[in-house]
Amino acid sequence: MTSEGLLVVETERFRGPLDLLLHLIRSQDIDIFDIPVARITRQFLAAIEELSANDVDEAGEFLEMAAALVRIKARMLLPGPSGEEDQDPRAELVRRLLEYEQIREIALRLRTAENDRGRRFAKGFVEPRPRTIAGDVPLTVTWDEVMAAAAGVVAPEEREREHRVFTRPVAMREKVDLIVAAVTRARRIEFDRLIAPWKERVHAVMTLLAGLELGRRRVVSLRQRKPFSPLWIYRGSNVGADVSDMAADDADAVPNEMERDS
Amino acid sequence: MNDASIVEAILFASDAPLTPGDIARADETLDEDRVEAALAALRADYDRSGRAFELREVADGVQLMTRPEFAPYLERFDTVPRTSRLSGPALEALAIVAYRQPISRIEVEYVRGVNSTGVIRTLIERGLVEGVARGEGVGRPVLYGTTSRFMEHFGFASLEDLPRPEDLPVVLRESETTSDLENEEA
Amino acid sequence: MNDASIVEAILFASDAPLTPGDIARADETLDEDRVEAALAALRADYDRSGRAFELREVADGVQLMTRPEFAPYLERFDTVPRTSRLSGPALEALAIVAYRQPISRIEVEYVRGVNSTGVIRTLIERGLVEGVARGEGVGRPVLYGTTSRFMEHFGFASLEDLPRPEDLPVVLRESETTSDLENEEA
Repeated sequence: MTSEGLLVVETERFRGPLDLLLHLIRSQDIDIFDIPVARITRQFLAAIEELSANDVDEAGEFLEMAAALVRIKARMLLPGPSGEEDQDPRAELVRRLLEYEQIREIALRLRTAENDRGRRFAKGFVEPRPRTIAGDVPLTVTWDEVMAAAAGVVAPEEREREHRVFTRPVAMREKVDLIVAAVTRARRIEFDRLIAPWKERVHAVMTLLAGLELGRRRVVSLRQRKPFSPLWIYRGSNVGADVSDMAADDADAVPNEMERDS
Repeated sequence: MNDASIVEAILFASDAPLTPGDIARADETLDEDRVEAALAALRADYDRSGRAFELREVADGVQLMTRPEFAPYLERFDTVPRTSRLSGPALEALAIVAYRQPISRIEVEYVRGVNSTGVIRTLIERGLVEGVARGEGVGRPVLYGTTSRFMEHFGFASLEDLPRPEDLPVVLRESETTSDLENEEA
Repeated sequence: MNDASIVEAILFASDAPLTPGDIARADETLDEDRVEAALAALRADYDRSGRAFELREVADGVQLMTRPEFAPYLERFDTVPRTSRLSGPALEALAIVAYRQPISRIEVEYVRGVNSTGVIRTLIERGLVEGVARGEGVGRPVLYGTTSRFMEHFGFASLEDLPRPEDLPVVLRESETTSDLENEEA
């Protein structure tokens, strides 16, 4: 624990959550096919706390990864719902990390090629010549080809409009208070209702993180009948407990028993 | 690395004429006299070995240029087209112009979802499409339509003859989105 | 006028790579085989006579370029155009497009783990990447691929010059999860 605490990570140095995760894994000589999820999640959360509030888009991407890690961790703790789950919950993450690592390697080689090419110069001056219109050239295009192309045209309305989702930093504190208030008012609340007022995914992520941590402290309990069915948050036995420490260091608040997955 | 090679490299890669003084800045060991000597050596070398280019004095200095006797080859090279066929993107753009004319480049791009500057230029060069009017709005964009060459090539007597089969996408049948689009682009 | 001189004139008057087929358009007497023979003669000639430039195979064609040892002299010249280097994120996105083309923006973002709208726009503006097709699924997203400018930028003769996945530590998988991914994003 102490040695992990000394692991200083500047998130600005990283191109994204995969880059940061790879750094955590490779710098500690961790076997990528057997990632200790609890330890890596804790280190990851600690690292992204440093993310500046200016980089809100970036923060959202790191938070999504944090949520994915927490999900993996939860799935490793819980027994498979109906026995069909025999795949390691870490498999897709490992595949992405390996793929990303390879892309990074290729990008390095492209940089070398770019540098070599930069040392060669093409003809600087090319005499201007009048461009003659190539209108007299025989054309072998048939109307059938034009109609085939026409059939493939898609109306713009059918296309997904490219829109950018703007995220703003969302404090864990805000979500802790929201959940505590909700279960104080009523015995239970559906997770979806807690996140309904916001469109951005970062709200769902932070609400889930807050809910998981409150669940660990038995302030609430989380119930889901089966995978993908609605998630309910119930009032827990410790509902009156002081949770004011949660905003500051949620990264350290990862439960000890979760260590067992490593 | 001899002087002449350095001078040749600089002349080759420069996009503007250079004076001997300019060239001399390339290396501490060079000065105008040495550059002049290198230029004379290169000139003799190009003549002797029958290069297709030569050193020519222009207003602001010297420049490497192809010899005038090669002009007919360059001209032919420029005018003979690479292919008599149209690419897939060009066919798509042609279909859009044909059914939605008169149509601006921006509208073609809106329908295709990708930049279409290049394909429209190709269609103009091939004589299938031309500017036929100016649209409303900022900058009064050029509106494109098909040419008489287009009609001849595909054997249509008038635009009414363009087949409009059942399965023709709706977006090619109507052109009502123009005004929405202009608001959006503004 | 011998073949080699004509080919040299065409190469000299071009700032982009040309294929033997392109070059053959300069004269009726030329064909690809004769152009290839002329290119071999020129290559040997440039090496023997110590020209500051050489014939390079680039982007499925050939182009005259200065030899790398002259770079220190050329880099300090304002009249020598330089191409700017790509940013790290742009290189990363480009590597993904190169290996997984045709690929949608969403898939690029999944591989990188970060939003890539801006870097893809940069790559398109620099002509390194272009929309090459439309994918399946909602909205039929634009699929991107690399252009011949991409090969020019890195000085690759063909896509074969890219580092091969089997030479790298781990093997890139095929893009089989596309549909899963789209479900996830929907």
